[in-house]
Amino acid sequence: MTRIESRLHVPEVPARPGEEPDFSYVRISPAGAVPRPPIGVAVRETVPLAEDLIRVLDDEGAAIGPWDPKLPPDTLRAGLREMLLTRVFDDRMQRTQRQGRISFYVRSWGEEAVSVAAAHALRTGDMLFPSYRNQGLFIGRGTPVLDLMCQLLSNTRDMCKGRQLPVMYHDATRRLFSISGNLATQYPQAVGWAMAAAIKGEDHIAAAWVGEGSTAEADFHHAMLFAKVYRAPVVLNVVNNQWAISTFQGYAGGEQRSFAARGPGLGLAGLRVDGNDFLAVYAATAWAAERARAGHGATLIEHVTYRAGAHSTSDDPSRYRPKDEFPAWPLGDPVERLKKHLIGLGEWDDTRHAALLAELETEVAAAWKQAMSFGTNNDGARLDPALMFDDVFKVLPPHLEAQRAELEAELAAARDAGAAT
Amino acid sequence: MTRIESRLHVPEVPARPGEEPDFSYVRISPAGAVPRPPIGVAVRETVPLAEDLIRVLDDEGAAIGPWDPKLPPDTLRAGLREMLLTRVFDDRMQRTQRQGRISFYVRSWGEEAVSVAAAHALRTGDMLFPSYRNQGLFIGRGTPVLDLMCQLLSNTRDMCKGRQLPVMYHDATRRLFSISGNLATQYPQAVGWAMAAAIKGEDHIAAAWVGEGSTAEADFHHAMLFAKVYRAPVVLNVVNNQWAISTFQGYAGGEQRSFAARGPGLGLAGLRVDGNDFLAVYAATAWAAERARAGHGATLIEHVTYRAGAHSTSDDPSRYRPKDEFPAWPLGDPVERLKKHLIGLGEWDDTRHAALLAELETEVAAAWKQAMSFGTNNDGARLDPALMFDDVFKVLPPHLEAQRAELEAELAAARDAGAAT
Amino acid sequence: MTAMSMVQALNSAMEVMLARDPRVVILGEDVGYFGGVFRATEGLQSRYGAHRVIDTPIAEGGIVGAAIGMAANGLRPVAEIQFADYIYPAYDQIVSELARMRYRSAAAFTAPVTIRTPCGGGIRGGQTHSQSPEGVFAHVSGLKVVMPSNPYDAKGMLIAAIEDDDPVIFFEPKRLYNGPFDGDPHKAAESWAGHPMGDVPEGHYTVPIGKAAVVRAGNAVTVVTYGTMVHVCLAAVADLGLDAEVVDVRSMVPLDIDTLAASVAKTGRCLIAHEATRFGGYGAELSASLQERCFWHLQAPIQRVAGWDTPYPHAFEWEYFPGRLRVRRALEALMQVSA
Amino acid sequence: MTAMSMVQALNSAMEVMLARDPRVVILGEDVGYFGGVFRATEGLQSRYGAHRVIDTPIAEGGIVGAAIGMAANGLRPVAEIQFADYIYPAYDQIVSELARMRYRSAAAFTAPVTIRTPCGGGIRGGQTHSQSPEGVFAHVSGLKVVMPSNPYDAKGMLIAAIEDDDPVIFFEPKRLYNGPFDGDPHKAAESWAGHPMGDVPEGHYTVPIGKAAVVRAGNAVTVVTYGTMVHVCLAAVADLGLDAEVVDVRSMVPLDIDTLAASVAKTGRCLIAHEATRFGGYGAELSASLQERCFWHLQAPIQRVAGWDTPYPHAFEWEYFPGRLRVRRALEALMQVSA
Ligand SMILES: Cc1ncc(C[n+]2csc(CCOP(=O)(O)OP(=O)(O)O)c2C)c(N)n1
Ligand SMILES: Cc1ncc(C[n+]2csc(CCOP(=O)(O)OP(=O)(O)O)c2C)c(N)n1
Ligand SMILES: [Mg+2]
Ligand SMILES: [Mg+2]
Repeated sequence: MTRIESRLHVPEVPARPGEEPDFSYVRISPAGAVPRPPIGVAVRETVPLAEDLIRVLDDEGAAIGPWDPKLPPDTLRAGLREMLLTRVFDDRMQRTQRQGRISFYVRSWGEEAVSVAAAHALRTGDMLFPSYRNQGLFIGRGTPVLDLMCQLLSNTRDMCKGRQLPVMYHDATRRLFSISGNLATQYPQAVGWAMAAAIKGEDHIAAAWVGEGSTAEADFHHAMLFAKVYRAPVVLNVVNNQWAISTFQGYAGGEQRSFAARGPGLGLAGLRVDGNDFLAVYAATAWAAERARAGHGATLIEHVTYRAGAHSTSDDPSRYRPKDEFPAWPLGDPVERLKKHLIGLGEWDDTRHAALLAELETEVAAAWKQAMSFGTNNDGARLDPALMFDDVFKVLPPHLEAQRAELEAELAAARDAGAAT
Repeated sequence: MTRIESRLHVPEVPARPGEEPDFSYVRISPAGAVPRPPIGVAVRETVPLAEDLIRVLDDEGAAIGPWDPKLPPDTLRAGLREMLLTRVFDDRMQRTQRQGRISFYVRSWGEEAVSVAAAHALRTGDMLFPSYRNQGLFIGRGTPVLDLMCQLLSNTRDMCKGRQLPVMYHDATRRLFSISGNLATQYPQAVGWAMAAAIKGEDHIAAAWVGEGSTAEADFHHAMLFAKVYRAPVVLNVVNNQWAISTFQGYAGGEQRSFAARGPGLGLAGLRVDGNDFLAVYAATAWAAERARAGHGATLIEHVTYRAGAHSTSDDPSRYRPKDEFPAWPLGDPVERLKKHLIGLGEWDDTRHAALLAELETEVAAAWKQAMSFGTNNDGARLDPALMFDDVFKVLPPHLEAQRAELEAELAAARDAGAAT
Repeated sequence: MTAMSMVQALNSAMEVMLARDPRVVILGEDVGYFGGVFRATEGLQSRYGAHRVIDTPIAEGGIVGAAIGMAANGLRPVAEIQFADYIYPAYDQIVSELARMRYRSAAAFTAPVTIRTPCGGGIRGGQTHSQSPEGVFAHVSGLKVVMPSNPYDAKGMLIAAIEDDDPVIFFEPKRLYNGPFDGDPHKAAESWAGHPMGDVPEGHYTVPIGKAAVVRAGNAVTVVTYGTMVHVCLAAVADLGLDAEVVDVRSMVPLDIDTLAASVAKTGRCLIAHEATRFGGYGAELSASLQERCFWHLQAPIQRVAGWDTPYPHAFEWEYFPGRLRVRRALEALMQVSA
Repeated sequence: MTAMSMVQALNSAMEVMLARDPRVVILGEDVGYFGGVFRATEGLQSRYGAHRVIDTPIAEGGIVGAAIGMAANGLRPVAEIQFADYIYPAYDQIVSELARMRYRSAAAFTAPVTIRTPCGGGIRGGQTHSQSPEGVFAHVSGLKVVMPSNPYDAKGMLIAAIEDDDPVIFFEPKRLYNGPFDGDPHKAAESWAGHPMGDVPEGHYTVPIGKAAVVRAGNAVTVVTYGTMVHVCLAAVADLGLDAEVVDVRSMVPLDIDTLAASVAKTGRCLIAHEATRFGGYGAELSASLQERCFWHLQAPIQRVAGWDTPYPHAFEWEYFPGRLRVRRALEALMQVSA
């Protein structure tokens, strides 16, 4: 064993398997404590907002302070429903993956508010550039879970025609951009989309999401910079769920520095938000969207949250972090917090909640059954493999035509031989 | 002509050809006004230092305030000599390019202090990663101008064996890294070098330079981030000379935001320095170097200066900015300012200055004559073209051996035919 | 028809498209007020405004990333990468995103971006201003890759590229910007004026992407080439007085293999010439494809002439460049072989 | 000798080198505490410390940039890029810097970096976890590019790569990590245990870079291949009962063309097989080079079998993958041709 005398600093991970969860590093402001400046405020003035934590819901579930968006109960109930639907959908899809029905899945457990609240705070004309953990944006915008399931199954109704890994959805009609497997690439694309909106004189804005780990990529920097230079109407979201697969947020530069602070550092407004507080996420997103739409430029919003589950179905977090950290997470569960708030308002109760849950489970189960009827990757109806040659280009060029013919001959031979290898 | 209704913000350039120079956008602090914190200060405390402008020399040439490095007169005279040598060398090489002796040249006119002062402030064991406009680092570390000239000529004594464009020097013995034609690539390399020093337990540090325009590249972001995460012992310098070829610094994100502010934004110390003030550059570099060496991490230093000449011999700045902006540049000429300071100290006078200038001109002329005696790219002795195959790999693999033989046959045929095309 | 240099022809193509189609925007380093380091966008910003001819930060990855987003929002961005040697920071956005946007979204989103970039040597640019990286794009499914060799094609192909609904990587052999170049660096520089392909219509026209051009008919041997090497090969063929057919590939992807194969089937001999390094270069694909198609017609092995497998060295530019002599020697050797 | 999977063999190679040479450091995403998403670095951090087995930010360009600097400062970095599909953000640092550091500085500075990265399909990874981008590296002068096909070679070649004074791009066909794969996804997964190449020495040894391996001797036809396709081709040859010679290229650069050409000259027929897309792929170079060398021996055109020229589609993985049937059909066609 060759250890050498090293002076290299290595970020500290708060707790490893077998140790007690330790979230003392998370800087938390009391609910209602952070001021809400006007949307046209100078970037410099947002420096404290990028360090403190914008929170609306207090421990009792009351909404307090200047960031309270004062949403009507119907909107709150819709948000609760969509967060819960996201969770029910996630749980179900996770199980189907375990059963081998789909090849891969990514849950957003514990982070539902980040997506669902944003979907409500943005306008339908605004273009969203999600990461793979923003299924809540699709659900919040009304993409049927059936459509998502068909994509997961790569079946005959798959919006991606079988070409993408599960969860790499898109929904052009609802203005949700195609998700990429390559981290952070959507970030400068969102800025370009927003620049185009400005060039065309439209007042749609763009919004994009990346995980805190992905902020290390070049695309994060390019997006921030182009947004700054052209004052692009875009909202740039960093979902700081503390982990990037096995790597703690300190390895993305989070030690003693918020991610939101990079906004003002480069000349964008910055907000650090309690990502498990539906109202805070809504309010911060609405503020940033209004700011962008009014021509004051982009905002970098850090959503502080926690990845309650595994990174994906290929991951086992018990190898690198204590089991059951989530209950110790100081910002709680976004679903429970909004539920408590609604109950406090007298707009909700446990019975209705149980009924909603049951209804959503039925809805998801029914959708799943229907999705399976369009085929799975293992059995049932299948997309024509020759589809694999479409959309490489708009028009099939001769070499792909030839290859498609070759494939068809090969498949015919396989059918003849009775084996496709 | 199709103009469209656009809401896109486009950075404003202060003055275009035919207009009056306008440097009102440059925020300038009085000399001596900025405090000098201890080297171990928290990153947050450097936020104002990244916005204000660290200056030591006042308008009368006196050194004032906490950043005065109190250098002995010999050091100041050495600095003056090297800045002047850099300028004389630059002017001469520019002329030789005009005469067709070399294919390309880049002057550092007006920015000499940035490099020369840093060369003095860093230790000889520290590794420097220059950009193509840091010839002052080579001169400050004692690389003979003869060596630089031989590189410019791609002649038989060329350190690069004819492979690099002029000005892409290196000097391994003096710890000056190989200059790249690709902007900013040296930045993460410097951080890696510094990480290695830390891993090995050595106390050498690294320092790197890029232009403000180059901060847009991914490598800038990667370097800052890796430096932050591992607290790498490195000094990262941004030379803000206001221009990147034809593009004003606003297009690199400089509108209403310093480049130094990106340091604290990401978690590095940041300093904004009068780049034409030899003493300020020295002091800031020494502070950052000490900070790095003591294990407190990296610093981003922005050197505010002005590119007095063309971008390179391929450029004509009169197409995009007013002629003669340099006299209007509020931070003056680094050579004149240090000269005035030395004269004020009673350590220098105009006669000695004139003599020094004459001496340097003779030295450069003599070196040039000698350099030419080793061949030029047009005539005289030449490197063996077969050298082009060396160093692609350490050992020549068979396919390159075969190609070398082919080239040799081709050259023989050309000699036979009397023409090499 | 007007006499135009290749730079002027490219400028004219962009001007025509800016005027015709409000969706067209130009972006890149120094392309706006200054008009580009090679002057390809000269005058366009003053005529079409700083919102359609946009100076950008020095971030090739950002330029392409933003262009993809613009295209997804209905614009037709024409991005300039100042030198092909500097396209690599954008490689991920090009390969992972631009090339596959239509595919991965089953055409729900597309990115009709044109990326213009000057390539090739011969201007004393050394290893970082001389590269020909077409090979590392031609291998990527989903990109069209083209390289014109003269002003007429340059304008027509650039308009076709901008109008194309797929992304196009548009390589411009910079040594040809101001005149044809037959490989002799010692001669006075030629101009496009007077060259038949330097006669260019002022208005809109296209040269279709996906079509090679037989630039010289012949029967003894086929020379398959593109870019600057078209002119070098024509000169070498003339030097030798050879009855060669010279084919300008023009479009690397899609490749007009039929035209190439027909010629090789006819002549029975084939030399492939490009400036890029040889190993694993685009010439390898040409050789492999033609061999597959024309094997039974070949009277000699297909040969390649290319840049050596080294970086492009500043001092040895003309020993590196696959010049007339190298082409001549290869042709002579090829003609001597008898089946 | 111990039975090792390919992942274990790679782990063992790194362990051997960490123990032998204090200059060796490992860096990459999730490689440290966790031991890598494919477990290739498992246990190394706990044994050699967090300063030698380093978790990094998710920035492939930063990883390679930093590794170059470390190498310039005397270390021997082994960087892991989590999937070859994610190597493109590092393309500029690899192509412009790593490949040319020795050259441009006339050996004053060198960058002996090894970049390990899992490539290839067959694990239901879709278009972003299945790519084989060796072709876009093999074309770049100054890089060594290798791909082992079994545990023994993997360990020996990885040690050779780390000890090499030049940069090496080390592709690992991830479908082979845990067992050989003959192209039949419906069979139960095989293990390396019992396979002759799964028998691996515990200690230090090298398999030299630049040498191909004849993995099956024969006289009727030469199959030139590498990576996962070695096993698929062996199975296809066995299916057909063909007297084929199968050559595992192993080292794309430098290429052991002599071994390949000797085989093709002997058999007179050649099939090239790889998983990467066909157009402009590494197979084109193999075809072109072998045709140049062996033209007079060829009894039929050299043929290529490869991935189709599309992204790697999730749902059609096995229709995309150049499986046993595709290889068999190509071999049958090739054997039917008579000169
Ligand atoms: C360019 C690139 N590099 C690496 C990966 C592999 N990868 C997939 S997800 C992931 C972690 C991302 O973490 P974070 O950004 O924090 O998002 P989260 O998963 O926490 O939502 C990594 C490294 C990738 N998909 N793309
Ligand atoms: C990756 C890359 N992109 C573009 C260029 C072309 N280029 C050379 S210098 C330059 C301007 C750099 O400006 P700045 O960083 O401010 O440095 P300065 O010239 O002012 O010292 C550009 C765009 C390059 N060399 N490398
Ligand atoms: Mg995360
Ligand atoms: Mg500059």
